[in-house]
Amino acid sequence: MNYVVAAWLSCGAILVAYSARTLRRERSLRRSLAPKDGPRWR
Amino acid sequence: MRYPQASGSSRLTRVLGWSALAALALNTWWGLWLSPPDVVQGQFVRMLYIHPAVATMCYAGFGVCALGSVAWLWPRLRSPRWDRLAVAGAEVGAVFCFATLVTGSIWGRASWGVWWTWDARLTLTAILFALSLGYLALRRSIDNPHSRALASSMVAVLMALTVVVDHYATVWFVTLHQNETLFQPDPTIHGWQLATMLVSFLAFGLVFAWMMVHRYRLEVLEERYEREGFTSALEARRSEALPERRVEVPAR
Amino acid sequence: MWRDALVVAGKDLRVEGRSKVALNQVVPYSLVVLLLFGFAFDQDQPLLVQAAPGLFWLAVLFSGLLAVQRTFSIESADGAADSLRMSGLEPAGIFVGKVVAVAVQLLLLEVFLAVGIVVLFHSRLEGAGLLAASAVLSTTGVAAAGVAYGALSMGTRVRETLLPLLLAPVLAPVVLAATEAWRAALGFSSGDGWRWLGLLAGFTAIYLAGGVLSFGALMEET
Amino acid sequence: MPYDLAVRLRSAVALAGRYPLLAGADLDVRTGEILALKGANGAGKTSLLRVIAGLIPLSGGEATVLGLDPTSDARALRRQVGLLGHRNGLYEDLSAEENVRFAARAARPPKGAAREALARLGIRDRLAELPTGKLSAGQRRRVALAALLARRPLLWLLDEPHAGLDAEHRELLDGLLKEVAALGATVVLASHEILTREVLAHRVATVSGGMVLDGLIVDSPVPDAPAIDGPARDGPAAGNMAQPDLEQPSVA
Repeated sequence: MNYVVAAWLSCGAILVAYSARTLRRERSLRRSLAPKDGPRWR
Repeated sequence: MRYPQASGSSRLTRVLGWSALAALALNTWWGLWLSPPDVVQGQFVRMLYIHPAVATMCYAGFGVCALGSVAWLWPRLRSPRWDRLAVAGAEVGAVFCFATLVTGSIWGRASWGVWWTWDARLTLTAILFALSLGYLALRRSIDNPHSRALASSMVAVLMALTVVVDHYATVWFVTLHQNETLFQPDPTIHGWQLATMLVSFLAFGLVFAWMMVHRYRLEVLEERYEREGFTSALEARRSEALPERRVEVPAR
Repeated sequence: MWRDALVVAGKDLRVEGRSKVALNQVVPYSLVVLLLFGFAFDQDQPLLVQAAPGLFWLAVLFSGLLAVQRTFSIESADGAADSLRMSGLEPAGIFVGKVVAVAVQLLLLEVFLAVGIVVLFHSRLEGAGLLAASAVLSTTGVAAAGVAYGALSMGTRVRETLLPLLLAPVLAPVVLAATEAWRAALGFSSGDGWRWLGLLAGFTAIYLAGGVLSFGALMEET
Repeated sequence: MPYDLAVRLRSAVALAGRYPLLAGADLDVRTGEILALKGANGAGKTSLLRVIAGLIPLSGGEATVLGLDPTSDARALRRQVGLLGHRNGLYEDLSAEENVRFAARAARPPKGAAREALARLGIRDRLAELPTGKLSAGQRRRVALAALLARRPLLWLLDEPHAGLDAEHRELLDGLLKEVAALGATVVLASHEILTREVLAHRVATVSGGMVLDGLIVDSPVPDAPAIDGPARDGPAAGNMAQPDLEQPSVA
């Protein structure tokens, strides 16, 4: 049974890691782009 | 295209994100607890609720990449959108491909007792993964946006064709892998197992879509970041001109 | 286009003939690779004979990578790439010319390697027809894919390590098909070798056509 | 257009990745004219020549060279253009004659054209047989020039052509360029040598900060080109009074 759990966890870990990396990069890019333009971005 | 908010999650991604999580939860609940163990495989049948879905998303990713590249190469259709789609597809595809290999080898270890078997589908996925690493490495090594799009879309199309050749090569080479349990004329699974498997496809499909949207948006931001940098680089370059012979460049 | 191809092939082969890099460095390298395989299998004679075709084609793959990097390094030396772009030669002609030059060098190398496996691994070469046909086809395939991807290194400041990473997975089916064809020819496997030839032909056709269409754009400076 | 312009650039922008090689260059060169470009290293002289030759695509502005657009139909343009860069672009293992014959191959030269071009540059019999790797820098430079001459280009783009040439061959080159210009070819050369610019060139333009400060011909009938300040020196007859050279090292 632990194989099944191992598969589930590993698959989950890979997907979560990648999504976190993408979100972090996206947020950092936004922060570097956003301030210069200030509020009118809304 | 309106400016995305600074917070980074628009209505679309929020809906997609939450529904994906819900479907994953359902899939986990059904897959691990509710559905009965298989009479033959025992508990290992539960792999059925991850591996095929993840593998399908892997091929979907590379399919999107190939289509995006072909669209970008088509003179009339050419637009940065296709290139962004291609890179999103390739990267998300590569992640799912890696997940497929991991879960596949775990399943192999469980049912055949060995981490890696020379089986047609597993080998093809491994080749696909190596190709995608090459593609992504190529994209990182060219900085001119136009030539990067040009070189990578050509390489993507050539790779897609190579995958077709690989398919025949590996299938002839060894035919060990059990064929698709789901798409058989009379599916050998039914009841709970079938239902859970469908849920798994839905769940990972949503995760795939959510990732694609975010990755696509990331590409848009990177382009804007470069354009931002470009205007300041242009001014810096112009300021190098001999100070006393400064010429007002006629604004076109 | 064919005239330009002949000119480029002639130029490449003459440069190779003068500098003798292929003969003095790539051929010995491939023979050493065979020796290393020998050590890896440590005198397990029956296994070596069985594995000889596979090892042969692996050695060809590694040497092919070297030959492709060599054919593009002569272009980047002294900025010859720019004069090639300015020469007004047909890009498709340049591609075919380079493929012919690399293929000829690889075929020459394969003769040495064949002697190598007969001597080192005691394999008996029969079924010459299938052997030769699959050798020519897969060598052209390796050369076509190599030059097509190699063009990237001419256009961009791509580091040398990228080419093997890009090429190795692409050439995997060629190595597989060529090995299987040779095993069938040498009587090791029951399958009919000619089927693998069809696969090789498909692969080579894809990369020849792909290269002809894309070489012009790939060789541009980025 | 009273003047038949061989080269016409309007606010040309060219990029290497994100770095603007050209930041809005305006330039006019008449057919049959010898234009010298002066400017510090990194000002953009080489990039300007490569953009005119169609080797670097334009990212902004517009350009017409010999009536063609160097970005879209670069290949047709290159047949009529000869570019000599900092490096000679020769194959060291091939002999001088083989190099020149290969370079001129596409122009379908008459039989002895290669030998004749080499002789014109002072490379005769035994020297022509030696592999170019064995020749001296000056000799290799002359072989590269011979390769250009054999192709009979309409537009000569030379980057520091006199570098490495001794006095005797300098006059030989100047004579050749004057003769070629008289025959209707156009020559644009980048040179640090003030003497060359004053004696050989009909006109001198300054390249700085990715722009050409006095590239436009003032009386050229371009309606919207504002009057450029600073004396526009042109007309071979008018003695080129030595422009005080402000060769400060620019912030490259």
